[in-house]
Amino acid sequence: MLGAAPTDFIAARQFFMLAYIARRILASVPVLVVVALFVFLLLRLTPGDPAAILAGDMATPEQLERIRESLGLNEPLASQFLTWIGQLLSGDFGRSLISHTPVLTLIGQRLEPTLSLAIVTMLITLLLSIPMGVVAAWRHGSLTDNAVMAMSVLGFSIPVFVTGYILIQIFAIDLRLFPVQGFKSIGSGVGPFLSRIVLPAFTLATIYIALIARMTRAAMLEVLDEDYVRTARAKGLSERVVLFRHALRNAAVPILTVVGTGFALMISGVVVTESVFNIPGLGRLTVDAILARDYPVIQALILLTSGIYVVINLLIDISYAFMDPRIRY
Amino acid sequence: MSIFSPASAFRPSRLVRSALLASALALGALAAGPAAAQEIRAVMHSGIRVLDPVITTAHITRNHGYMIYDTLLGMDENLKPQPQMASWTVSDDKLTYTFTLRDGLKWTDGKPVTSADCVASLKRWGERDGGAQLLFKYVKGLEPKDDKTFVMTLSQPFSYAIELMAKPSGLPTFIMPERVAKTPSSESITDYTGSGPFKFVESEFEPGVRAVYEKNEDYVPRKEPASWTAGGKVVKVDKVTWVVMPDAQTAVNAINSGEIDYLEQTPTDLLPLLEANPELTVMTLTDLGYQTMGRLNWLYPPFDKVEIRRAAMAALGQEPILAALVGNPDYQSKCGSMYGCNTPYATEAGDELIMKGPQPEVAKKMLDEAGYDGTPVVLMQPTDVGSVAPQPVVAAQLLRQAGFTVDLQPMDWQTLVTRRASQSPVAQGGWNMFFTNWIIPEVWSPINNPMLNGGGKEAAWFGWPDDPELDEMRVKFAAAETEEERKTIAADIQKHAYDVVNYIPVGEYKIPTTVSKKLSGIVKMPVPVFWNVEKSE
Amino acid sequence: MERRDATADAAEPVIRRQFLPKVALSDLRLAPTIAAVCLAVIVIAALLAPLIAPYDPIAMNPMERLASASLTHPFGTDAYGRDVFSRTLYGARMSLIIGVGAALVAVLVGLPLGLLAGFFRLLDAVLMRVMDGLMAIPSILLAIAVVSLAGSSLWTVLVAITIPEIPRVVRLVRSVVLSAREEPYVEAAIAVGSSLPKIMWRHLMPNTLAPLIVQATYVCASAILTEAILSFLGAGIGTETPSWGNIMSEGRLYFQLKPGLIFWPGLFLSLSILAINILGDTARDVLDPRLGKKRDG
Amino acid sequence: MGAARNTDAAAAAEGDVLVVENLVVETTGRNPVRIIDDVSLTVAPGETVCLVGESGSGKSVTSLATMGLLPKGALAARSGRILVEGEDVLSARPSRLRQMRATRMSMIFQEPMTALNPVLSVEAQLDEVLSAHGSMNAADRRSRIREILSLVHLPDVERMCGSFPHQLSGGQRQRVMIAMALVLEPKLLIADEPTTALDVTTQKQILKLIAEIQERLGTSVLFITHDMGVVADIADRVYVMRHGKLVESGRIDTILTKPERDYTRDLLTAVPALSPRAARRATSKETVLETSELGMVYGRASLFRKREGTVAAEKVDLRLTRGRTLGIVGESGSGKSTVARCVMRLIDPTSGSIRLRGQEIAGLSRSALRPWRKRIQMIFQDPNRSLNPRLTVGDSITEGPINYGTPKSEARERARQLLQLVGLPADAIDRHPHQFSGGQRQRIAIARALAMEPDVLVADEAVSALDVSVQAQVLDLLDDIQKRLGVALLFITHDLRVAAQICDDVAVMQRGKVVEYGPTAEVLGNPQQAYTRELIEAAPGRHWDFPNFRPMPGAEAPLQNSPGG
Repeated sequence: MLGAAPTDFIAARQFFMLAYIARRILASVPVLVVVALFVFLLLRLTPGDPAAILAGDMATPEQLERIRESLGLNEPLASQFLTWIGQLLSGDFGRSLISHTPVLTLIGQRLEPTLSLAIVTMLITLLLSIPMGVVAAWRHGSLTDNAVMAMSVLGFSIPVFVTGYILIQIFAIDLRLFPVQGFKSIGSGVGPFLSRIVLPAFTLATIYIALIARMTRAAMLEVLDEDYVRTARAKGLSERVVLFRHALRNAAVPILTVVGTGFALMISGVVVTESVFNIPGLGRLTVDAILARDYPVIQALILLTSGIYVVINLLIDISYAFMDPRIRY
Repeated sequence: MSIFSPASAFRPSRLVRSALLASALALGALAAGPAAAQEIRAVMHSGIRVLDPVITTAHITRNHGYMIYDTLLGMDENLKPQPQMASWTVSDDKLTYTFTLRDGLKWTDGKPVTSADCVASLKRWGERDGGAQLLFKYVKGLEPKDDKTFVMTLSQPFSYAIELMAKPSGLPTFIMPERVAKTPSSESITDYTGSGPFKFVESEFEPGVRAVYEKNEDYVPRKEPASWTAGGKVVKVDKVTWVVMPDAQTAVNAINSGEIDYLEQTPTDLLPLLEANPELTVMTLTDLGYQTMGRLNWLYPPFDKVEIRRAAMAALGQEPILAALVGNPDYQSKCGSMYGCNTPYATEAGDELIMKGPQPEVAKKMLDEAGYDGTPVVLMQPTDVGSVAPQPVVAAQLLRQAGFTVDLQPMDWQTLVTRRASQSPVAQGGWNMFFTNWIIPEVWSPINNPMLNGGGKEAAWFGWPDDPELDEMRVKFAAAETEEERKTIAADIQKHAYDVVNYIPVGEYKIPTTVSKKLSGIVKMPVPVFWNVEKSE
Repeated sequence: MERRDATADAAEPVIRRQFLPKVALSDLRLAPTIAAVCLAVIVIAALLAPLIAPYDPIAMNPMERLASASLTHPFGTDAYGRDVFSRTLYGARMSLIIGVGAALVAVLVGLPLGLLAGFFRLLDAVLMRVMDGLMAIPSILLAIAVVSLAGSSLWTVLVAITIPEIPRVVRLVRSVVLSAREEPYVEAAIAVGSSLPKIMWRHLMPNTLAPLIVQATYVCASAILTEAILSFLGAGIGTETPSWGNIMSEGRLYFQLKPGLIFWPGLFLSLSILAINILGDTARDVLDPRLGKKRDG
Repeated sequence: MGAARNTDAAAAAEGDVLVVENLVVETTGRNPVRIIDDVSLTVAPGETVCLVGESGSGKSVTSLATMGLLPKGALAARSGRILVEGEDVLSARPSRLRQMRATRMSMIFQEPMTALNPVLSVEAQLDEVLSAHGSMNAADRRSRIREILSLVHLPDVERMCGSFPHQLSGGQRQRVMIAMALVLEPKLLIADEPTTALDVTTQKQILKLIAEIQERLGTSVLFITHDMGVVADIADRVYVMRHGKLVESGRIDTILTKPERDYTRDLLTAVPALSPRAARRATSKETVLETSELGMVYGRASLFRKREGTVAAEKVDLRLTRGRTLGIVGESGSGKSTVARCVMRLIDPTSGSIRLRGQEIAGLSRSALRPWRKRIQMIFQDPNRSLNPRLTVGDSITEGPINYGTPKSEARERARQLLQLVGLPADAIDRHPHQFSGGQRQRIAIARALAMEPDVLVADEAVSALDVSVQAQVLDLLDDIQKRLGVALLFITHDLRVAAQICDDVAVMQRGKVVEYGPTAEVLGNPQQAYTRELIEAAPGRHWDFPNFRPMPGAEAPLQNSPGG
């Protein structure tokens, strides 16, 4: 934003912004409580016995009962829930019933791969989808537009694992450009890191690109129809300035919104992509935990992803203010 | 998904974090890299989460046990018990067993291994292992005599005791420090001090993803050559990393491109992708392989009636099930012996019905005679573990052909594991039938074989046959003086088990292991172990 | 408020209609037509599966497993020796049932909730917190949890797929209601003494139909896809009820050796989703309330 | 300027800033529709030319074509030329066209709120014009921006620069637009209804500003409007358009006094006179609607946010008797619509009382209110939105009576009669609103209100959205219905001309308060309050008696667009 905004205006905005953030954080508490309760009940009211899973094939009924007792699964539900919430409030996420590892350690080990995948995916997505959407809207009805739209609808139509297999077959097996699987920490060098993350990130990005390119296009079409775009053209500005300075900034809010809600979509993709490319991330951890009825791990992970979802959407809501000075909180 | 999957998993479904470059150039460069470190990267059938090889019978945890613990006794490739940590003597009255520890045994924390450690470990083992529970009924005393010797006294002869203590699978006699072995057998241990050929690198452990083992420099192997779990466990590499790949396709691609050295379980259907690669050897680690079997629930209709159980056995057949499960004649074989073929007690006693199957017409007639009323058979089908998914699907079709009403219920393996423990009626979360697999050493004698327990609702394995006659025969077997006598009793037991349809073996199969040609000296046995293995560059 | 001439004739609507459509594919009239034909063929094939399919989709023949495509088995056979062509046909039924079912259930549950939330502030506050909570749980994890905990029948899979879609429908309906209730004709209805239920049913609900139809097509498409992903993760419908998802999932081990096992069901799946999406986009263009939008002061 | 005004359209000289020759614009696509058909016009240096027409006449398309801004893929010029300072816009390459914009021709639009980019500061939006078209350095641009902003009389220029459009008032925004259009001093300014969205007082200031700047910079102005009042005030010459064709053109005095074409005459006669209607004799003494101390405060403190509520109406006392029309006039934000909505109980007033035929209804619950609802009915501003597009006309009209227990067949019969009463065929009952024009829809809305047989009709800007000719018909209809049915009318409008024509009494509102209230002839003829006078003076074309093609009796400067003020 050019020009010196009056300081009182800025101060007022900052105050409202802080108040807003505080309000939003408060408002997310009931959301997380709903999630916590929902997940807890879902897990406990349906069949599944971590003790049987833990003990393996040869356990006798009596041995199972003893293991259940030692895992605390025989406590009444309400007291289990309160214990859990109490632990949460003191920052203790508990230990895995199966491996006995602290849940936070488990999550810590798996965080980096997933985070890397998510960030690289997001970068690829934004770099590709926004220009795609802008051009499609600009050349509305043209061959380019149709091509972009066809690609993005296609992106929605192919299951992630199929995309993954196809990319592996072409780029890793036939062309031998990348390893077929695995993950290397960025700490072990940018080259090894990128060579392993590029294919999964592209795989995951296909859906996301489809989503955001579509939204960008729709938002841009809406905005390109606005009077101020006509004004900008009437001022003799170049199309590039018209599109990116005038139109895109105004289209940013719906696009950002989809970036946020699309996060949930990405999580689904992450689970599958991590399996296909053998990335030891949070997605696999969650699926494995669910299948093993590892209650503390499932609860913590779902709460964590929900929390991240809430935070991302909060950040996005806050970022609206930087995109649009009209928005006050 | 199959952390605690049944004996085997066709689709190795665990994660890995190995991975080296794929471009040919980089491959060369990296191939040189690990040379200094001498590391074996192995993709195991499952991710390891539980580090207590006593609380669970999961194979991956047993394999972990062999890495970091030594066993009291070993068993050689001729299936003969051999001294490993200890040698033993038996008194003439067969009631007193004296064990003497060999020299040089040391915990990784530097302390020597004592007889007290062994006694505590054996006691914990006795609480969990099925065969050991039987043995411990007759154990009057188990006490250290001095630092290196301890004595086990029995109330009556149990001649199978040494075989039991030397068995390579199920719960082998892993010896832990006394303080660790004192952990109640219903709780997992948290201290991973061992005295085995490898040391567990706890800091690099990622549950479900990866486990790292370093050579235990202080381990003193026996002098004899390695043979199964007996002989010298000489470690010839610096480091072994176990990883898991959830997707079999990915694992096969990874070993094909040299990103890993060892693929414990290779889906037979994917062998064509590997056999052409000159860098790789496809082998089977043991001739014993796996037994796949179906179990019926004796508590509720329709399988509470022996006639209907027999009809079910007649309806099934080994060939179609093996074809769907394996589909490769090199790796599958029909076998009517409940103890596995190629084992000391292998016998054909009583196996006619299953070996001739499927006989839908015969089964139909038997059903009619038994007065089957159409009660649906709830057959549990795991969807997420390749090695147990196909059997119920084929079985459902065969049973239907014979006139059974079958309700094939798909579920994940862990749900099956939970549900099969339920003794409730079918309508309240119970079941009628399921399938699982065993490695042959787990079933190769009437004592080991978990199914051959007639203890009913309290003591028997899932399905809960109430069969006192069977239990009496097992006691006779354990007490039998000679090998010949045992073989006869074993055959009688099998005949009886087939008569009452204790369970239905539906064939044997082997799972190929794919190994890089850089590895040599792999010990061929039913348990994948990493001593004696060399890695060349 | 005091605004420019709002009576539109001649030029204005012409400009708008040609200038506004949001989706290019529909400009090519061809695309929706092809999509409709494709989908119709798939639906008919699904309905007539028992007549067309040469084999029982669950009849296995282990001796003939993993056969390549041939005259007897146009798409080959799977690892149980079942005919993939027949399975794909029957799979169409299951996948379409899941798609349509999810769309229907999501709309049937979401519509009344959204209407109520849009009209009653107190209820809105509570309901939306619950919906936010549901939205915050990643849908695939929720679905895996539901299926793996409650067993993998068609119904649980359907419920598992639908639950995460409901908040989206509720939000959509609610937002339409919130904006529609400001419309003067709603005020006019209040002024002539219409009761709340009548206003909701007669004046508000019809506004939600167009966006709901569009949303329903997206729910349908995404449900079909989610079923495939659930199958991939081992939490899908059992193998005795073939769906495109579980055929692909069972075939994935043979991706390199017998790509047909994934290719054929995948092709049908992608074609259907593509067609449904294109039809949804077309429906949005045709039904888009913004085509006649007014600007407020 | 005098010289310019003497130029005749026919004698368009070489030096004309804008020459449009035989312009034809059609929609693109397979079946082109002709939007502009053979239009020619000229604008001489320094001249103000008005392009007049009702909606759909093609006047805006003509102006967009001149800027080269026809929506791509929707409209295209098929033939003709548009010469700006002799250079053809239609054949110019896109890059050349971009250069010409803002340097040779500029445009300002109807709605300054949407025409300014909401996310860029005023300075940024001005700056980019300068940087796109010249090589000025940053410091020069800075000073030029401040210079032009003071030229359009914006206060506190420094603060303006850093402001965003939403922080400015409507008038300020339009000033920024003008500054932006003129910062490079183009020869031609195209103003497309630039004051339509503004209040009359603001409109007056903006018109004055345009005239002033025109004088100072010698700019030619092509002014597009539908408002004959504005035309009378500012034009040198006038072009009248209808359905894409030029109907008539000529000097302003000629057009206003001696229009040749019927359409032009109709257009002029439809403009309501500003002189108050002759007082009517009261037919009844019965008070049907009365408010006292009515007040409405919006948005009071909520749980998280404490803030002062906005006072939309305060201590409003009004009284309406049977058969009479009470007008509420005021600018936007004066609270006149709030009063209407309170009276209708569409919103709940925060204080005061509303008595409908003596019954207090301000505090009644939803159900207690029900029997009283039918006594008072409303006609909304925008007939496109006040009729549910999905219901047939019959369903809309009968909804109310059916709510109150009238059998359906009876209600439909009544609806047919009402349709005829409002001048529509009875068979309109089974059609949908979109099959009718705006004026017809407003008639349907009136029929719907009448179906309830109310005592009071509230018309909230009921004719504002209609073209003048249609507006006149609807006003006539309302008058006629009042005579026949004796219904009392509460008429909310911003347009003094309309108020003058239809109201017996008038209340002038400003910032939520009634500032002046009395018989129309007194309030408008002899205003006591400064604000009322200001409003009257701001009414465009108030010196001209359009229906009679002559200056207002007693007006001194008959045709004086007096740019200097």
